[in-house]
Amino acid sequence: MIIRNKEMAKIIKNNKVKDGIFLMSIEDNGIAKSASPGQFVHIRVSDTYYPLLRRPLSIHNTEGPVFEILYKVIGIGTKILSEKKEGEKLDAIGPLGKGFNSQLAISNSQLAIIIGGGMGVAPLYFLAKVINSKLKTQNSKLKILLGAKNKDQLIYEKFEEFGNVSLTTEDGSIEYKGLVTDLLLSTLNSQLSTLFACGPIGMLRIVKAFAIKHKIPCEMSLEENMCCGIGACLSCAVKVRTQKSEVRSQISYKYVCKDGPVFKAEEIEI
Amino acid sequence: MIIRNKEMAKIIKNNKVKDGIFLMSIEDNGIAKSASPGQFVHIRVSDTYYPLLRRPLSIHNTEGPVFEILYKVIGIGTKILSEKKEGEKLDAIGPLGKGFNSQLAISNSQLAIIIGGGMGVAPLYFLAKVINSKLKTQNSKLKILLGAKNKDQLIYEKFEEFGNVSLTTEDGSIEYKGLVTDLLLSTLNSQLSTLFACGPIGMLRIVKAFAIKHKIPCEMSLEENMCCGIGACLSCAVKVRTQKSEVRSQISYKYVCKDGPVFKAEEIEI
Amino acid sequence: MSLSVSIGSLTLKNPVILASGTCSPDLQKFTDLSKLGAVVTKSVTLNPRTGNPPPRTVETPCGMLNSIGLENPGVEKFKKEVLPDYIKYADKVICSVSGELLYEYAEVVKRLNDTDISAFEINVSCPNVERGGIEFGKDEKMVHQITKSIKSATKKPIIIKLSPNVSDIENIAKAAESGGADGISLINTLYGMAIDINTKKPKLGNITGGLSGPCIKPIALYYVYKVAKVVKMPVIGIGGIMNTEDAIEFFIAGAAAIEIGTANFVNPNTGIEIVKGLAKYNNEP
Amino acid sequence: MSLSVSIGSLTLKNPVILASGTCSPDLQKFTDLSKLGAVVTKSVTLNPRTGNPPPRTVETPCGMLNSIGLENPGVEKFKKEVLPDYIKYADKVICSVSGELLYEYAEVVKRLNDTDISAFEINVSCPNVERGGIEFGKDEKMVHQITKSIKSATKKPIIIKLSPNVSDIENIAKAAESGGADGISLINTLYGMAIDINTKKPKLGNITGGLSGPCIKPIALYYVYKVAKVVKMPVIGIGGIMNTEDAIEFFIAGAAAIEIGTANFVNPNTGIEIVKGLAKYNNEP
Ligand SMILES: Cc1cc2nc3c(=O)[nH]c(=O)nc-3n(C[C@H](O)[C@H](O)[C@H](O)COP(=O)(O)OP(=O)(O)OC[C@H]3O[C@@H](n4cnc5c(N)ncnc54)[C@H](O)[C@@H]3O)c2cc1C
Ligand SMILES: Cc1cc2nc3c(=O)[nH]c(=O)nc-3n(C[C@H](O)[C@H](O)[C@H](O)COP(=O)(O)OP(=O)(O)OC[C@H]3O[C@@H](n4cnc5c(N)ncnc54)[C@H](O)[C@@H]3O)c2cc1C
Ligand SMILES: Cc1cc2nc3c(=O)[nH]c(=O)nc-3n(C[C@H](O)[C@H](O)[C@H](O)COP(=O)(O)O)c2cc1C
Ligand SMILES: Cc1cc2nc3c(=O)[nH]c(=O)nc-3n(C[C@H](O)[C@H](O)[C@H](O)COP(=O)(O)O)c2cc1C
Ligand code: FES
Ligand code: FES
Repeated sequence: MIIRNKEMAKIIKNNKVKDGIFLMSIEDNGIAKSASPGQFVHIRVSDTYYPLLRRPLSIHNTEGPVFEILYKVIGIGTKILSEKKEGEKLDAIGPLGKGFNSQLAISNSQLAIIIGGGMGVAPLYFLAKVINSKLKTQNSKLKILLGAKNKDQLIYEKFEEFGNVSLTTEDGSIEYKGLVTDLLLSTLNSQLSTLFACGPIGMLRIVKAFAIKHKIPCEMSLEENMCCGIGACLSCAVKVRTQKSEVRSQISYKYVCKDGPVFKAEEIEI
Repeated sequence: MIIRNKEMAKIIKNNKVKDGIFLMSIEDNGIAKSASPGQFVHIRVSDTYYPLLRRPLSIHNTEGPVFEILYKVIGIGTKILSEKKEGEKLDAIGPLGKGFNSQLAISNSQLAIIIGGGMGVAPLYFLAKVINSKLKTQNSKLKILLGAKNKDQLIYEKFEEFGNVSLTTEDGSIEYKGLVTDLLLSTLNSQLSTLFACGPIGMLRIVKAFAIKHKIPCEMSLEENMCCGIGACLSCAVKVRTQKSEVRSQISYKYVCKDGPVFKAEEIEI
Repeated sequence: MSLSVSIGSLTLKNPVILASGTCSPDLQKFTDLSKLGAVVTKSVTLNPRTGNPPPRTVETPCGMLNSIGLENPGVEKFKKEVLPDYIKYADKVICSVSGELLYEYAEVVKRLNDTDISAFEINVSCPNVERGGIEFGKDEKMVHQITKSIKSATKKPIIIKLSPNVSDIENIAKAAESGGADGISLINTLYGMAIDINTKKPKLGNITGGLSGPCIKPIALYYVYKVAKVVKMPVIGIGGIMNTEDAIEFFIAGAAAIEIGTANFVNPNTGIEIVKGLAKYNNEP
Repeated sequence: MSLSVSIGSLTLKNPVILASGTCSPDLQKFTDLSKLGAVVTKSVTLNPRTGNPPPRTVETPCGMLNSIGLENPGVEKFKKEVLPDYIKYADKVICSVSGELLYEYAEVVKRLNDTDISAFEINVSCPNVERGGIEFGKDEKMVHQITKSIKSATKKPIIIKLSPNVSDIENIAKAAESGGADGISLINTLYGMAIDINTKKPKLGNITGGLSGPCIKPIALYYVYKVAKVVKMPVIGIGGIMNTEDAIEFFIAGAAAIEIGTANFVNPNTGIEIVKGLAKYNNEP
């Protein structure tokens, strides 16, 4: 576990890439070197008390000692983040949480499907990159499905290096018109598939139902309001159902920051 | 009264002039044109809620549509102010309060003495400029006494254009060693004098006692914690003693933002 | 859609009111008080009060403490010298009334019956005075009794302003209602304190004060939500309202109207901006 | 000068404690818990509690609301699976105890008597549970009774943790003292709420929650000041402490020790930084 002290990471770049969406490159060898896809960093955007809490943001990519975050301006925290300049220091803790099990893509399937909706694409680039490099030596394939409201919100360009990318927009402004989950059935050409998903809760519910119906191993990254980011406050609870026997199941909670953000689709109640 | 709407004033310059002391030039025709010496502006330094309240700062000078503030970094508010850049907009209300009666310098005396300690010099440049221009056509004189802890804290350079400036520092790093009030007695060469003072409360107490002893008309600018800056909240109270008869006096409060910041020395209890 | 709202026999053209102690007629220079639903006066007492020694306010994280101490010229001088300006500028004037002894509340109200004041807000919740103020507001029997005594002293609507510094605000609100209150307003400030670590002394001249501003919004919202569930009369929400979004939170929580306090110091035009914001919000589909 | 401080028979090497519910052994990865005076565990109840539905926390101006709902595995599982890690990392472990029924408090304490826990902090002030919690803490007789029953169940020092959501905290503190408490800690969170104006629903799954963070510091300081005046036992100050300066304010107000809550989420190393800061402050002339 890497412990970041205050203001040790350095901002290398912070550019707008789409309407309200920014890409920040941050130099921090400790975080960049130990990160794996699906993990996140917990960022203090201001040294005043407003906003007070850190903001969780997925690791979008790493390149040597540098890692990237891809984020959308939602409220005050991401607004302040978007105004930071090259050269400024950043107080980031990470990498945190349990990421995707990219090994699944190889050991379990002939087809790895990555599906992302909206800002859900953020952790998926890093995942695609890792899976892609592993698959090269395998007989399996990678298929990427990305969707957003419209063209201006769809982050897909960088994914095209992996080939096999399908795009959807709700307004049809690029490729298919509709929801990204609409593509799932036609993509699924083999029972030996694995699904990796990140996106809005509505999308994840569809993906989960699909995976269970088709009995496909599926991992998905969840979001929940966080405080500590390290398992101390019990804030980021998600319901899990443990099957105690055929007829009895039990509800309890797991934590996005510590047990997740990536969970197996079948274990979570969403 | 000029009403400033949000973010209408424009920062022209914001430079460090001494250790921790900044000079900001702000373009705002309304404020600059109607300001008189001793008045202040009430500035919102951040559009978040931390810090929440406006900060009162004296008008240091005006030049056409531009006014200046001279301020020391004390806490979070002035810190944020000092980081603002040329071209940014500023939410300033003003000019507020009742300033110095510079007319006193002419109608009442042969010698106008301006005495400032520490950041108390801030409103005095504007005052000196106005008095100086009036005195040119008169037979009276202007004498300026300025003091600070040390050379690095003493703002005096611009005052020298008026001639007749004496300086003190507590550590003797420039001119006289001691308190600026030490110079009062030797400066006073005529009973027909008027005193204008601004500075720390300890200094003002000495000035007040001096003025009363020598029966000199004296005006002084006070500070008190403010919220509204316009007489609505009753926050910035200063004690005044009203002489009801030879033997009976009565305590009540006046308000720095509305009745002041400039008061007659004899009316206030400090 | 009209923004108008009624509290007893009083109808306000919109639900945006400026809170007691945070707006004086001086505000007219920076905003247009006549465009607001109403303005509440600084609390008035029977006899003049000099108020507490300075410093009287201090900033805190996302808020502020005040210990003004109900400074006011007393009801007679208020009537002659202060009230006329409020009446001149504001569409409706609600007069805030406080007292050190129980009978004083009704007495102040009686002396103001012949004025153009539209309603009374009874401040039984000031944390900054030694006698009276909040002590009355902590006890449901006392609140009931004060409300009844004032109700019998005036035909104008009366609003009881409650303190959050209590164990059981719901029963206190119900006691006001059964005593004849036409409306309830909440919250007044919370007890607070700040210390200067250099001098090792309290930052306020009065040692302790009342906390207001955005920091108390979640607390205010909670109490409004709780009280609105148990009373039938209109609830006026107060506490940390800085903009239209904050105001809407209070309406969803059950408030019929809102009062703006500390925000007036930050932006004296807040009230009008919220009136405009609400009009826009109401017209959206 | 030593920073050590005693609460009953317990001596802490410094007066900096991490507050219940805001630090778990997980924090050890980001700071060194053994350098702190003590760590208070998440509140433990007799039976397991699943806690409240998410969202469980929401940010507010200079603060946050939480409605965790005392989620914990129950005393037996706590003892076996959670406590050992606390004991391993922290110099002293104070165990926070809560209950739905009165007898549960003493029962939990009894079952933990044979552990290396150094003291108990009795949480009669949680605003996030339907039964028990704060309801016990609002009534001085109840606080007296709970304190007595726990005192007779253990030889370890007991600290009663009070709520600010009451009319008369001084008498409640005195009731704890006369019941045999060794120390008093305050404040727990304040009732609060936040509403999402888009969905028109409360932002917390549990509707209401408890407010903590810098925004409540002035309130906490007030109550510490008031309580420290009326009790002889040590007072532990809690509420919005973010740095050494904040901590010093509480010591000047009368606290013997302090607890750090929300700040742990912002900077998990806050505790150690304050220990260092206090050492420096104490050595200055
Ligand atoms: C594990 C994880 C990874 C994430 N990765 C990304 C990413 O790579 N790119 C990206 O754009 N967004 C990501 N998010 C969402 C991102 O954290 C929020 O958009 C952000 O916190 C909003 O902060 P704000 O101050 O701008 O918004 P505000 O609405 O002002 O925030 C108010 C509070 O709510 C919390 N909050 C608001 N939205 C969310 C959310 N969706 N999830 C969790 N907390 C939220 C904030 O952290 C803050 O505490 C991630 C969330 C989680 C939990
Ligand atoms: C009428 C008037 C004119 C002033 N003119 C000048 C000037 O020209 N140049 C200059 O450097 N300073 C001036 N001051 C003082 C200046 O307002 C404070 O230094 C400033 O508010 C400090 O804010 P801060 O956030 O940096 O400090 P903090 O200590 O963080 O402020 C905390 C709170 O205390 C208030 N406060 C702190 N110090 C003072 C003070 N001395 N007077 C009033 N309130 C204070 C702040 O406004 C704020 O509300 C003036 C004060 C008044 C009342
Ligand atoms: C400086 C100041 C003075 C106040 N004076 C009074 C008063 O005289 N009477 C009263 O009922 N409330 C008084 N209040 C309380 C406000 O009316 C309001 O209830 C409180 O500030 C919470 O609202 P806010 O957070 O919007 O400020 C005062 C508040 C402040 C900040
Ligand atoms: C997420 C969270 C969980 C908490 N859980 C508990 C708890 O289980 N028991 C308890 O006594 N206090 C609990 N508290 C209250 C804190 O211990 C502390 O009293 C309060 O947060 C005020 O301190 P702060 O402002 O430093 O956070 C919790 C607070 C937070 C923020
Ligand atoms: S954010 Fe604290 S446990 Fe997950
Ligand atoms: S600052 Fe409000 S009356 Fe002076």
